[in-house]
Amino acid sequence: MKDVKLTIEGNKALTKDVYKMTLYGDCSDITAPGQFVNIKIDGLYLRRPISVCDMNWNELTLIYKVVGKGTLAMSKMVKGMELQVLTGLGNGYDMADAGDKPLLIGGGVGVPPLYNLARLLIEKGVKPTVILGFNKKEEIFYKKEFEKLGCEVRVTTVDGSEGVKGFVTDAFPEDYTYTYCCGPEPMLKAVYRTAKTSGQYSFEERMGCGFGACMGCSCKTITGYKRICKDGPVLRKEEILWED
Amino acid sequence: MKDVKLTIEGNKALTKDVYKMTLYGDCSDITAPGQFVNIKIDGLYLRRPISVCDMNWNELTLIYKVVGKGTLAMSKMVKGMELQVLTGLGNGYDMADAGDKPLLIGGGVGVPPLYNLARLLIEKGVKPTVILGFNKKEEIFYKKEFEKLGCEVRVTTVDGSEGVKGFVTDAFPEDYTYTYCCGPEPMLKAVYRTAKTSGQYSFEERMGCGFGACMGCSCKTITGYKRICKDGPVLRKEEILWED
Amino acid sequence: MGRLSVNLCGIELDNPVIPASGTFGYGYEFAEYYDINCLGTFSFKGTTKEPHFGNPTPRIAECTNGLINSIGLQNPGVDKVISEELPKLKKFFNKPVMANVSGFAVEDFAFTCEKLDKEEQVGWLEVNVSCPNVHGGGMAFGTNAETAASVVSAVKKVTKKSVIIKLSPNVTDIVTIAKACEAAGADGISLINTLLGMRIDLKTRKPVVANKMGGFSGPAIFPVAVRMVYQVANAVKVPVVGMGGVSSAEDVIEMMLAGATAVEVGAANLVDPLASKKIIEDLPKVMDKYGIENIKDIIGGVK
Amino acid sequence: MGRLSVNLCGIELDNPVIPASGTFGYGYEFAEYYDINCLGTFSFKGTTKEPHFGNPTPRIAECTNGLINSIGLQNPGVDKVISEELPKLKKFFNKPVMANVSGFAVEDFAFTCEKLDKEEQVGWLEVNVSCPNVHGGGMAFGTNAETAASVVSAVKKVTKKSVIIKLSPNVTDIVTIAKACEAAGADGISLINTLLGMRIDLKTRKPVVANKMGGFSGPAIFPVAVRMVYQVANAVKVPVVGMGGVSSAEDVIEMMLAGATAVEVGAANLVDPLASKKIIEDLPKVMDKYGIENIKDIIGGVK
Ligand SMILES: Cc1cc2nc3c(=O)[nH]c(=O)nc-3n(C[C@H](O)[C@H](O)[C@H](O)COP(=O)(O)OP(=O)(O)OC[C@H]3O[C@@H](n4cnc5c(N)ncnc54)[C@H](O)[C@@H]3O)c2cc1C
Ligand SMILES: Cc1cc2nc3c(=O)[nH]c(=O)nc-3n(C[C@H](O)[C@H](O)[C@H](O)COP(=O)(O)OP(=O)(O)OC[C@H]3O[C@@H](n4cnc5c(N)ncnc54)[C@H](O)[C@@H]3O)c2cc1C
Ligand SMILES: Cc1cc2nc3c(=O)[nH]c(=O)nc-3n(C[C@H](O)[C@H](O)[C@H](O)COP(=O)(O)O)c2cc1C
Ligand SMILES: Cc1cc2nc3c(=O)[nH]c(=O)nc-3n(C[C@H](O)[C@H](O)[C@H](O)COP(=O)(O)O)c2cc1C
Ligand code: FES
Ligand code: FES
Repeated sequence: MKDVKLTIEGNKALTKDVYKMTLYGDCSDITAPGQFVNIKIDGLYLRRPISVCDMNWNELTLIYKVVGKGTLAMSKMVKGMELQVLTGLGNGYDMADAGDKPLLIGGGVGVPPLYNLARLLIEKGVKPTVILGFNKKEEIFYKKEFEKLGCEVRVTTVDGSEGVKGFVTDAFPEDYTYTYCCGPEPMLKAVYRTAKTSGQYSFEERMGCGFGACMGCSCKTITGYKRICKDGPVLRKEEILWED
Repeated sequence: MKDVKLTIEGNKALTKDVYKMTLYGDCSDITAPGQFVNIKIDGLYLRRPISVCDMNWNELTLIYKVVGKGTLAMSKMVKGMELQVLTGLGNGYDMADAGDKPLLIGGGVGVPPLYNLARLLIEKGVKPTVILGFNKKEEIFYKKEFEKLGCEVRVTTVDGSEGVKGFVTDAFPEDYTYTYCCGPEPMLKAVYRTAKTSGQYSFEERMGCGFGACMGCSCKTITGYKRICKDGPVLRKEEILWED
Repeated sequence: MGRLSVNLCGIELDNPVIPASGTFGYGYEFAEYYDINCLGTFSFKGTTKEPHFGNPTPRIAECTNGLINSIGLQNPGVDKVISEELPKLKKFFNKPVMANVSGFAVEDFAFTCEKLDKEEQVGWLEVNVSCPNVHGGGMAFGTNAETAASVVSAVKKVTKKSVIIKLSPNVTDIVTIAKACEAAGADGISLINTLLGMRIDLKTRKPVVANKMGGFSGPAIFPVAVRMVYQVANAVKVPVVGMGGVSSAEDVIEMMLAGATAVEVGAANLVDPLASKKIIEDLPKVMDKYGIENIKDIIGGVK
Repeated sequence: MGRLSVNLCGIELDNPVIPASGTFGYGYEFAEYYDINCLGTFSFKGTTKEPHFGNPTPRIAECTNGLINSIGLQNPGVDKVISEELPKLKKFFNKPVMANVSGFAVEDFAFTCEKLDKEEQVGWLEVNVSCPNVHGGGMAFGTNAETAASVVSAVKKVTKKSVIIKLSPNVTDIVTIAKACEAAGADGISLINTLLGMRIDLKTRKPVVANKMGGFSGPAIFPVAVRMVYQVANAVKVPVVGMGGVSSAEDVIEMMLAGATAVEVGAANLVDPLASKKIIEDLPKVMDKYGIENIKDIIGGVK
């Protein structure tokens, strides 16, 4: 964990309400794909957690959806502005379990953290299959970017306007060695039930601190209480306890 | 009263902690010298009242001393930034009573509003005598500006480092027809006691609204309760009631 | 009846937005500035039996997202309000107004309300029991269920107008007090008045307001206000008027979801004289955003 | 003894800055980040007789200049705190620590305090009576003078350590409660705990925190905290530990002028993990600015 000032290099819309922001500065504390950062936004009290979409030396890429005051403020920021960012939060995905045909499944703004994971897996010589789930064609982003990495990419849309009609679980391949997953909780649950392999699932929770101090983000797991921000956001399939 | 966006044209230090800010925009509601404006500053709840130092068409000049959070924030603002400003507040000085030899007396940051008054008096063909009181030489500002207008300017400093040593009351001329006065309350009181003529005195009080709605700035006068922000800040000598 | 209209104790309001007592004078400072007939109504400055100058100055302190005031009920007294303020008001405000009433003894409240009862333009009496009770040792009337209820009973005897009792938030158990007032006949409950607060000037080491402590309000107190509105609205059957930090159309909707039938806007008027007007203008588009057809449908709609 | 040192119930603190319970865990998250021996001390997470998971999530809501939390006293229980947390703590914190204790019945408090009394590293017991009293109908212990005092008496019987009672601000009369606790033997009073608050999500129309209401803290509550510290410090002889919204060295000085002997920093640690450290580092220059030679000289120094 490090609290750093990062400078905005770019900030542009990928879809109607999903933006990509690139930031420059000290990212040295980001050590695993699937970690997140926590961003101080002027006029708001709590920081806003956003997953690392990609990180290359001193360049950080975030993809965020405008849903409220904080992300709206972010969408209006321009190149050159500085942001106070807590970096290197959370455990992130463990790539050791991937096997040679891992399946990466992202839904909506759960897609971004899988990009960094996919890129690092490919650098290790592992070629993942990626399923990207959206509601409709207009909401799709980062398909090409995953393709460029060399992944096999399957897109699902709920309305069938592009790719497979339905949910991510409708596009599962026959063969895969492991599942890495990030998206809304109903999607995580569907994948949990469908997946034939073990896997790692990234969760979201409202956060007070983002670094383990406040117990704001606690959840029950089979192996005891965990803080999503510090012991997660990635949980192993074996420890997940669905509450409802 | 009008709530307008004004653009900063300039902002520079006149002394160690006194700044001059010029703003551009709609100043049409400023109708008398001695009125003030109320400035919204990001991150602070209440607006900050500052007297009009000068106003020319669409250009407003303010002079302010850095004493706390708000004025500190103002001192850091730069050309091109916009400020939300309530303009045209307070009654201002009535020039009808000036006579042909009015005496204008300002102390510290009570000096600024007298500049606009002096300029307008001179435009009317009346040449005021101006006494500017400061603690010491380094704190003096706007002496030259008053001289340029064509006023007779007398400076007093408490430590005698420039001009007359002492208080503004030590520099009173023999002859004057009326007194206009702005400064800290002890100075106003001293002038009140020394002046041989009637006059108008500008007061300060902590303000909630600045436009007469909250009763935050009330004071007792001989003619009843007055709100410094709306019925003042200028009170006539005859109505002033010193509370202690 | 528009999509913004609500019914407050039998009187239809064009919209639920009501500038709060003490932040809107008797209306003219704002009427100089915009046509205040756009308001639901407004609550005028707390009026007492006798004229009051109020507390010594300074009376105002800046706080993070709020202010402290210790005005101390400055007002010209009920007789002058009736002879001077209300006739002036009639010229530029053609809706029923809410008369905010204060007092230092139960009889004061009754005296003032009885006089205001005869004024046609007064739609509601908003009875503020947050002021210190001189007969009760200085604690405010509003901090004790029995004394608050006794004010309601006394006032109800002398007026046919709706009596809305305005409660102080500086209490352990707001629900018991609200219920006692309802039982005593209150036609509505308004809350919250200011939280008791204090600031100290580091340079002078003196409290910023001359009276040491004062009433703290503004956006900072909004979560406390929402909570109390929710608690009271769930405990009484009479309408609740919610306030405390409301500064936007979103805040109005949140207060109404919590249970408010109408919403007062206080401190926001002081820092932006157009605040109440802007909130009213913003309401329809914010309602569209959250799928609200008629604003009255969301009263108490929190799930 | 430096110019920042203060004495809290007989123990010298290098400086008056104490991270508040619930915002500093058991210290390691911060110890990973800076040497926490720079602190006066810190108050660890509220500890109870049994382990508790706390309330359902979401437990956090954003507010204007503050947050609402409804953690619900998640903690591993006093036995694990003693067997696991304190031994870990010893490795990176070499000062006496403040043990924050909660309970749902008077015996719970005594049970937990008796166990912690034997722990050498515990310097003070900070007994938090803001949690609902299961035997007293659910109202918090801290909202009633007798029950608060009964907790103090019960705890004093089982410990030789200094007992600092932590009061809830959600009361009509904090002074009476503080005095009752002092009379029952409290060695210090700490305040304020969180204000009860609520936020509603306009999209889902549900309360933002699953538990509906929660504790509101942060800079927004500072004026209420200063007021209560002032009131209590003027009414009791034991030291007062002030907190509520403190986020800067200036805030620490204002709290101490109001009467606090030491000052806790809560929510600020969550949004800036370095907050407490920065405040300590800023103190000397802010003291210089306001002409304060030794910080202990300004305790209760408001004029
Ligand atoms: C570990 C983690 C990683 C995330 N990564 C991404 C990402 O890569 N891209 C992206 O678009 N979003 C991501 N989110 C969700 C993102 O944090 C929220 O959408 C964002 O905080 C909303 O802030 P707001 O001010 O716009 O909304 P508001 O509704 O105004 O926020 C109010 C409060 O609720 C919290 N909040 C709102 N929605 C969520 C949510 N879904 N999860 C957690 N807290 C929430 C905010 O942080 C804030 O405290 C992530 C969340 C977590 C916990
Ligand atoms: C009618 C009027 C005209 C003024 N004209 C000028 C001017 O031309 N130049 C100038 O330098 N100053 C002027 N002042 C004083 C100026 O308003 C304060 O110095 C300024 O508000 C301080 O704000 P701050 O945030 O820097 O200080 P802080 O101490 O942080 O302010 C805290 C609060 O106290 C109020 N406050 C602080 N000092 C004063 C004061 N002396 N009078 C009234 N309120 C105060 C602030 O407005 C704010 O609400 C005027 C004041 C009034 C009432
Ligand atoms: C300057 C000022 C004066 C007030 N005077 C009164 C009053 O006379 N009577 C009353 O019932 N409430 C009075 N109040 C309280 C407000 O009506 C309102 O209850 C409170 O400020 C909370 O709302 P807000 O946060 O929107 O300001 C006053 C508030 C302020 C700020
Ligand atoms: C997330 C969180 C958890 C808290 N947990 C406790 C607790 O366990 N015991 C306690 O006495 N106070 C607890 N508090 C209250 C704080 O210690 C403090 O009294 C309060 O937050 C006011 O200070 P602040 O405004 O600086 O946050 C908690 C506060 C927060 C924000
Ligand atoms: S958000 Fe504070 S512990 Fe996770
Ligand atoms: S500051 Fe509000 S009436 Fe003068």
